[in-house]
Order: sequence, then structure tokens, then C-alpha cells
Amino acid sequence: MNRGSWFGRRARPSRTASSVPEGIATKCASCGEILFARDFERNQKVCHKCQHHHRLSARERLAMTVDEETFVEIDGHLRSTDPLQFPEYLDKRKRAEEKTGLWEAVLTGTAAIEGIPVVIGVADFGFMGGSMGSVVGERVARAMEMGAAEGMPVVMFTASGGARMHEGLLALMQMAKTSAAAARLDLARIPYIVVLTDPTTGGVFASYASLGDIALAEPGAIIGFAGRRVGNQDVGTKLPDNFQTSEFQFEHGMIDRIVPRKEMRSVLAQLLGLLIQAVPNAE
Amino acid sequence: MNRGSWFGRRARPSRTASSVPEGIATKCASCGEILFARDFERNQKVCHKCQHHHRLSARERLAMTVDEETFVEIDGHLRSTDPLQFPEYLDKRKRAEEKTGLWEAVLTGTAAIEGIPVVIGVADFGFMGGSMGSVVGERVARAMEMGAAEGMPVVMFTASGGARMHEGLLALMQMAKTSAAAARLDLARIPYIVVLTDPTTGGVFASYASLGDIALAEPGAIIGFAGRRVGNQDVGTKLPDNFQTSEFQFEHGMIDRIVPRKEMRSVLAQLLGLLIQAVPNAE
Amino acid sequence: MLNNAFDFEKPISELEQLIAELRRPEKQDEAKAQGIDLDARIDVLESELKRVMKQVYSSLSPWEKTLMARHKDRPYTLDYVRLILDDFLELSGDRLAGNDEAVVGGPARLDGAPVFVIGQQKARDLRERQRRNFGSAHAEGFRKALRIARLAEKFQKPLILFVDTAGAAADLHAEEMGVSDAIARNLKELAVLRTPIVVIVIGEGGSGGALAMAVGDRVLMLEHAVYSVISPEGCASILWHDSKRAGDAADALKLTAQSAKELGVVDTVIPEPLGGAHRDPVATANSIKQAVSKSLATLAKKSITTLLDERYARIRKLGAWEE
Amino acid sequence: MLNNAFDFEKPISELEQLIAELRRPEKQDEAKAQGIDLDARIDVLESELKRVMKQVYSSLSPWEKTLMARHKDRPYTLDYVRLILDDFLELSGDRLAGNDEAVVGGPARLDGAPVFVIGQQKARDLRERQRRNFGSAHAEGFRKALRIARLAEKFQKPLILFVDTAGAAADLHAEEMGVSDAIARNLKELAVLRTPIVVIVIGEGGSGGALAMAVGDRVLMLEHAVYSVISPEGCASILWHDSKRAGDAADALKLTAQSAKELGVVDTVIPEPLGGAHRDPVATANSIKQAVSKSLATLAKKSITTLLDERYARIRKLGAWEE
Ligand SMILES: [Zn+2]
Ligand SMILES: [Zn+2]
Repeated sequence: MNRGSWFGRRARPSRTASSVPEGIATKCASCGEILFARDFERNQKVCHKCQHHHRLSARERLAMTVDEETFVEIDGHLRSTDPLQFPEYLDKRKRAEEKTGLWEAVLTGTAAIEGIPVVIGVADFGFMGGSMGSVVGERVARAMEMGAAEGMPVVMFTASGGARMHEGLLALMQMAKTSAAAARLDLARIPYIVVLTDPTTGGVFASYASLGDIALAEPGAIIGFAGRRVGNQDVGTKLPDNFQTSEFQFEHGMIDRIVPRKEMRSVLAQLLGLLIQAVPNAE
Repeated sequence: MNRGSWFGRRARPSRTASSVPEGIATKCASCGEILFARDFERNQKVCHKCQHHHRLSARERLAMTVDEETFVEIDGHLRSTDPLQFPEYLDKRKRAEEKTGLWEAVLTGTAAIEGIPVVIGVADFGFMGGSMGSVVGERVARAMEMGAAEGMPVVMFTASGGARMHEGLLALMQMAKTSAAAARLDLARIPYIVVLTDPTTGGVFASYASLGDIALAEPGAIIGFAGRRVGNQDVGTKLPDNFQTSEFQFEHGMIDRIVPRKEMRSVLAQLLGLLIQAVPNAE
Repeated sequence: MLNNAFDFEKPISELEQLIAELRRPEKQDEAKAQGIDLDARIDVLESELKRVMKQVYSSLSPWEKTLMARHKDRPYTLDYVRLILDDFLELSGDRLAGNDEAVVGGPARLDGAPVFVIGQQKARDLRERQRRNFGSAHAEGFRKALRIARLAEKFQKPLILFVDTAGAAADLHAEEMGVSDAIARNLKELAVLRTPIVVIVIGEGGSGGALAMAVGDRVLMLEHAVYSVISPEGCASILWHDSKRAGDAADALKLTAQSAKELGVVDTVIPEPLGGAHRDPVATANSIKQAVSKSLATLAKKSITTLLDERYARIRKLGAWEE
Repeated sequence: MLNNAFDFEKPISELEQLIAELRRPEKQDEAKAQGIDLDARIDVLESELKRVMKQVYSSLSPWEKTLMARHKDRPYTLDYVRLILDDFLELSGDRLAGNDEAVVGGPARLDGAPVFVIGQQKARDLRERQRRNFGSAHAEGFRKALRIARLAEKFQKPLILFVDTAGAAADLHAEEMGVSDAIARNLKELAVLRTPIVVIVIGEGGSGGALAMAVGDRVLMLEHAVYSVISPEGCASILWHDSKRAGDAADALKLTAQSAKELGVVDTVIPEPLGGAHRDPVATANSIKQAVSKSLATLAKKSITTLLDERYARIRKLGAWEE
């Protein structure tokens, strides 16, 4: 892998750090509580009343997860093309770029979490619903390959509606690509931690998001295969109230821990510390 | 492993080849149909009316499974002791020996099935309910070790009420022993085929009987963990009609094929032929 | 004669009916009595039929291909297993919870040599279709597939995967049993399974459910099969809130075998008999068999390390991006 | 003071009550007024108490040990995890179908060094007992245990297993999800898991459900724990059709730690504080910690090959037979 020239490059800052401009209030998306921007930001965009965890941009997530000034983007130079010349794809992507200040739906890079070096990937649902096209798949795969090559744990924050339709079959193949990279990461015995955030569905949940050694999730996140709308169409099936949420997936054995946002960083650090320490019984 | 001296020894014939003496009729244990001995034997102890598969002794099973005159017992010299000095154990064993003409609840040996050499083990439910004590565990483990050492597929016909209480903890440990041997057999890439027959429950079902690469079962056999009586004691649970039968276990993914007795030999031969042939892609 | 003809097959079925009519004994007798050379007329019509068929089937639109791929007379996995392989012994169960009949598999022989085969299985009559959930596997099905794939690995037999599904099951039970996890696990494990794998997309290659059994060293695809990230109907509803625009979506999705080959997802497009696989299942099976045998012969020469490195490289290069 | 005393503990609780009585302030005042040396009398009673306790607890019958092992105040897995390990991070789920709370496990630290710990978890209050199915695991629990054990293997951390269950769940759901298969799979995989494993039987070692999490390189057992192929009640019903003869069955089954050691099933019996683990959980935890640390230190010196060969040999020799 050649990533020399861009490896040390700093990513440009997000254009829209927050959906709530300084000094103005917003309403909780879940309970309707009026949330004052400063409190809301201080509370990591978690509603102080109902504890609803509002979605974060990739930049916001990084800021509250990794040690200050440690994130160094990798593969930021990768750009999507329009291999199918799919209707409206270029326009949509352009709007997403403008809205998020990102070039794609995932940021990958190296960083430290409480001093522990990691390779980290953070999805941004604001960029075309976090959908996985060629660049997302390629970035995730390269991040894993870097983890395997450098012996660094890999942490992935997921948020996605699934594979990106606009890249057709090539988007679907990113499921295979990221999973194959996860297989090699596993064979290299490198810790791979997934943090499922709202929402993680479809082809992302059915590929690299389900392959962590450890799976954490934020409370109340939508997590599922087909999306609740599809599930609801089943004839005569009564769906449980928590269908396709973190809590449902936890009950069904798919998640290790549901971790509130304010504890996520320290849980990650604790976990990484437990998994990476020296080997007691070498061959 | 040293098994030189007894390796070539022929096992003595069963004293009670059949529960239906020549010329006399019996009743089907399931439908009550009168079964004439000669027909019944010819039909491999399957009721011609309801297809109930009656239990077979180990000798009967061998006779209808392996090529004539090919079975050579191994480890027939192993004898149980009474490590716990358990009430009535010696008496019970003595009666079982007299009744079955066997020294223990499983016979192991080498044989050929349609010309394919195998290591084979056949349980005899008539010997203390096919229960697994030290000798059963030891014979099964040695059979698997022989399979691994000689590169011969292993076929196990199971029939057991579980671990043999009368040998206490040492009987329980046979579950670990047979499973550990199965693990090594697996690592040696040797085919291991289990045929579950009526009844296979408890500690045998929860150890080597569940570890086959391929699991076959006779129709209508009782197969389960705790025995129907125990299961029935659950409060407020309605048990399915086929609870703890071959068919139930098949539905729940535990069995590959339910094979009628008259097809068992040819299915085994077909399967063995498919699994043992030359390797197309060596390292 | 064409059963269950599609709209685009109308010119064909009309010609076929005409020819059939002329072949009726009464017509033959009548013509003979009148001294008319009916055979010559039939010959003309037949060559016209051939011309029309070639024209229609070589220029099917993506949506027409989708219909072909879903044709209820199209051969399914077990049809090809019967036609291509000997001694197939179906295995069942995931050894965890159930036996999902949307997936079938087991050992068999290809020209005498043992292989393992696994496929998604649709069905024709209603009861069997329900039993097989229309070929849409639940977690139990994907886990059964993985269990059988691991037997192939253990016994060092090549693995043949038939793909034919509208997609994975997406109901409550699927979610409860972790269908996403099961798909992901298959993608991961098949990528490093230590035995050669040949995949054939024979009908519908529907999204993640198809892909979960489509990772291998060679991916073959029948001429009129389709392979897509989403169904055209689903795509049309999302894009235009109108599932009736499925035809436009099929165009946009580039879901044909020819496109899949151009995109590098598929290595070889296997030609179908004129009119589609269901017109001549035996000929189709033979074409598949030849292609599979050829692939396996090539793969058998590779060391496991080379095989896995090339499999990984094959998957890794898929996608379109600029650096 | 003894809570929830058993019949065989009556002499002890009577003495304890007497001493407590004499220690009441009123009694003390009264004695002082009368010039009686109450402290001397208490000393006498206390040494008598010690004598009686030693006598009672060193000669517990197998049935009395069974009662001790099931004592509701006896420390459970998570109690020891809290007392022995730091930084425990509980993991959940089997990645297949569910999260069985009868089994707990995850990474933690033992004197700073990372380990993985897994155990069967009973509970005291009714709701938690139901949630944990009284410590009786279903297939999901055994599969969770195996998943966590494989993480220990992957990350090359030693594995500590706490055993405390009346047995595996034996209800319809258990059977539907293949509890037998799950137990067997654990027995098989733990036998060849490529990391050191230390097992501690802390309370009830009930049959296959216990064994499914009790395969390792060293098996330790608390002094008053029991380990048996079948419950004494079950054994008595089968032998004498009278579950009330459980005491006789307990004798016959030789289910004590001392017998388990004689039979070669257990390597080390860890002494409990006088009166049992629940009288001093901290002291018990310290004893366990020392024994586990010692075992792990020895095991850490071995190569994986030696470790696995010795583990296999250890299992292989269990049993009693004549050649
Ligand atoms: Zn709120
Ligand atoms: Zn009958």
C-alpha cells in the first residue's frame, strides 16, 4: 500500500460543525424538549430530558472520541466517480459535499484514544445517508489493512442506510470488500471494535458493522437489516416496540454493550487497554 | 497407542441376537401389529405397517451395516471397575453382561462399509441403557484416535440414556474425553459421521453424538437433552408432538438427514465415498 | 413452444403458434389435397422465427432480463445440481437453530470428482415456494451454507455456489436471528475459506442475500441472469416514489450479466440457449458444467496461498474511484 | 453470626446466639454490677465455638456439602469477579440469537495483566434469579461463553472459568436451540483452545451444564463445592424412586471436592474460611486469587503445543478401567 504523500495531511475542518447555531435553541427530535445550544453541545447532543442521542457529524464524533489534535486523515484523497452514470448521482453528491464539508460518507485516519494509537473510521449519516459506495468501502478496507500492517486496533463508528444504490453492483461489492479486509484483520489478531450509531442498517449492518470482535452501540439507535418500514410490511406479524433498535439487537445477542455517549470514550479506552496488552503465552 | 495384542482378536458372538426367537411372533412396540419373526428380521426390525424402527443390539446393527466378516473389535479387553463402589452397580453390570453378551455398552472396531475401511462404534442400549461410563468413553476416544492416526473415517452409531450415574464424576468426564478426541479427529481432517438411533439423550447427545461432521438419524428415534419426562415438567409450556425426536431435531437444524434403516448402509457408503476421495487442492 | 410468454416475446409466440397450426395433421392433409408445399412455408416461417428470436433475445432490455431471470420456468439450483452433478447428498441444518430450505447444499460429484455444492433454492408450486420462502434465506440458511462451506474446506473439496434469490428474508424472525450478522459472517469467512470456490449467478442475484453466497475465486453468470444492489422496484420507489418505473430503474442499475462483466464483478458470462435457460435446461446445464469445470481445473493448479491472495485481490479491486 | 443456618449448623448458631446474648450492653452492665468476669466466659464459649465449627465443617457429609454449595449467601461468579479482578468489562450475546444472562463474561485484569473471565451466574433476588434462569444456561449462554473464549484465544489472554450451576436448562427453548449441541461444541473447542484455561468450581458443578464450562488446564474447586454427574435428588429418584433419599445418593455419588480430587478430576481443593465461603467472601476470593495466579504462572511458561498436549492428556486419563 502506498499512502505516503497524503498520510500526514490534515483533513480540512467540517463546514457545518453543528446543526444548532450558537445562541439558538433547538427541539429534541424525540421528546420535543427545548434544548439550548450551549447545553445541548455540552451534553454531546444528548437530550438532557429523555436521553435521546441525536446524530452527530463525523467531525463531531471524532472531536468527542479521540485525543485532541491526534486525528490524521488517511485516504482523504479518494474521490468517487459515477461508474453507472446514475440519474442525479453527481448532483446529490455535490449537495452532500456542500452540506457536510466532506468528500465522502466516512472519514478514516489514525488517532489516539486516551493515549492508545488506533486506526479509526467514522461514518457521517449526513452524507447521502452514510451510504456505502466505492470510496467508503475502499477507505474502510484500507483502514483495516493499515491496522493489520501496523498492528494497530481498528475502531469503526457506523451510521448508514446501507449500500449506495447509485453505484449499483459496485456498491454491493463493498460489502464483500470490507468483510474480506475484516477477515484479514482478524487473522492478524488485531482488535476490531465496532460502535453502532443511529442508524446502522442494510448492507453496512450486513457487512463490516457486524464483524467487530466487540460490538458497542449507542442507546436507542436504529439498527437492523431491512429498515422498519420493510419489516412492518410482513403480514400478520406484530413487531416488538423496540424492533430494530440497539436494545432489540442487544437482546438478540448481536451487541456486547449499549454505551451512553458520555461513557463511550472511556469504555473504548478501557477495552483497548484490555485487548492490546502483552502476550502471556507465545508460541 | 499400544493395542497390538488384541487388535486382531475377533469379538465373541452376541448371546441374544434377537428378542424374537425363531418361529414366534411379536407385537410392534408402536402400532401393536403382529410381526412374524422371519418377516420382522428380514425387514431389519422395522414394522412393515407403521415403519417403527425397533431398537437393535450392537451385533444386529453391525451385521446390517458393515461388510460381512469385516468387523474386528478393538479395545474389547477394557473392563469397567467400580470406582465409587456404587450401590448395585456390579450386580446391574453383571445382569447387563448376561443379557447382552457384551462387556460394555459400546462395541468399537474396524470394518468395511461397501469396501471402504472405517473405524466404527456401535452402542447397545440393552447394556445399562447404553450409558456412558469410563469404558464407553475410553473405547470411543480410542476409536477416534485410531481414526486420526490411521486416516480412517469414523462412524458412530449412538444409543444412550446419557452418562452412567454409577461411575459418578468419572462418567461425566467421558463427555469431555470423547469430545476432546473428536476435536483432534477434526483437526486431522478425518470424516466423522454420527448416526443417532433410538434413544440418544443426555450426556451422550451433549458430547460426541453431536460432534459429527455429518449427523444422520433413524426415523422416529427419541433424541434430546433431558428426556421428555423432564421437558414435560416445564410449567405452562406446550410441547410439540414430535418433541425430542429425530424429526424435531431435524427441524431445529441438528441433523443432516433422517435415513430409514434399509437405506442406511448405502447412504453411509455414498457419503464416505464423497468425503474421502483424493485432495484436489493441496497446500 | 413458449409457455408463460412475456410481452416482448409476443412476436415469437405468434410465429410459434402459426407454425404449430400448419403442422396440425388436418392442415397437412388439406395442403396435400390442394397440392400446396406446406413444408416449404413452414421452413420459411421457422427461419423467420429464428431471426426474430435472435433479435429479441440479443437485445433484451435490463428490465426484460429481470423478467427472464425471474421466469417461473427458469431452472433452479436443484435442477442444475441434478443435471450437472452425480451422487448429490443433501445436508441440512445450521447446528444452531433450524433448517432453512431456502438454501440447499451437500457433497456431490462433478465428473467423478467430489465437490460441495450450495445454492439458493426457489420453487414452482405454492407449497414448496412457501416452504423455501421463495428462495429468500433467513440467518439459518446462510449459517447452513457456511457450515457446509466449512465441510468443503475441511475435506479439501472445491465449492460450487449457485446464486438465485430476490434477496435475504427481511421479516421479524430474520432480524431476531441476526440475518445481518449471518450475511456478514459469510462474506468474511468465504473470503478466506481454504478451498477453491466457483460462483454461478443463475437467476436473480438480489442484493446482500445473493452476495452472502457469491464470494469466490471465479464468478460466472448466465446470459440472462441479473445481479443488483437493489431490486428495480425498490430502486424506483426510492428514486421516483413509483415502483412502476422499475424498467427505468433496471436501466439505471446496470444489473445485466454484460454490465456485471464490464464492472469486473463477473468473470465470465455463460451463453444461454436461444430464448433463455428454460427453453433448454439440459443445454444450459452443459454450458454451466463446462465453465465450472474449466474454472476448477485452473484453480486446482494454484497453491492455497496463491488462491487466497488472488481471491482477496479480486475482491479488493472492485469499485470505481479516483486517487 | 450465621444467617440461614442449616440443621447441621444448629450447635453453632446456638453458641453464637449465646455469645451474642452475653455481649449485649445490659448483660455487660449486669455482670459488672455483680462482679462477674463475663469476658472470661465469652472466651470459653468462643473457643468452644471454634472447636465445634472446626468439627462440624471438617466432617460435612456429601449432602451437607451440597446444601453448603447451594447456600443462598454463598458468593457467586460476579462476586468473585469484583473481588479478584479489576477493570471487568462484561460482554454480551452469542452473535446468533440471544443474550443468556445465566452466563457472564468479558475481559478484565488480574493483578494488572489482562485475562478473560467467564462464569455461570446465579442470583439472590427473585427477579434476578428469573432473569438468569437460576444459573442454568441455555444454548445461547454456552455459545456466548464460547464466543468470549475465542476472543481470549485470539488476543492470547488466559481464560478463567467459574463454574456454578445446577445444570443446563432443559426446557423446550433449550431443546429448540440445540443446548446439547452447544454443550458438546464447548467441550470440543475448549479442549483445543489455544490459550491457558483455569477452571474454578465455586458452588454447584451440576452435570453437563457445568462441564461445558469446566474444561481446562487446571481445575480448582472450593472446599465445600460439589461436582456431580447428576443431582442427588435426581439420582435418588432413579435409584430408589424417592427423591427424599438425596442424602444417600449424595454419599453414593462422591460429589465432594475431596472425592473429585481423589478421582483426578480436580487438581487443587481451595480451603474455605471456617464455616464456608459465605462467612468470609473476601478471604475466599483471596484464596481463589492466589490459586489462580499460581496456576496461570505455571501455565504461562509452557508453549502452546505443550499446553494443549498436557490438557489433552489430562482429560484422556480420566476414568477407571482395567485393561
Ligand atoms: Zn428529549
Ligand atoms: Zn408398527
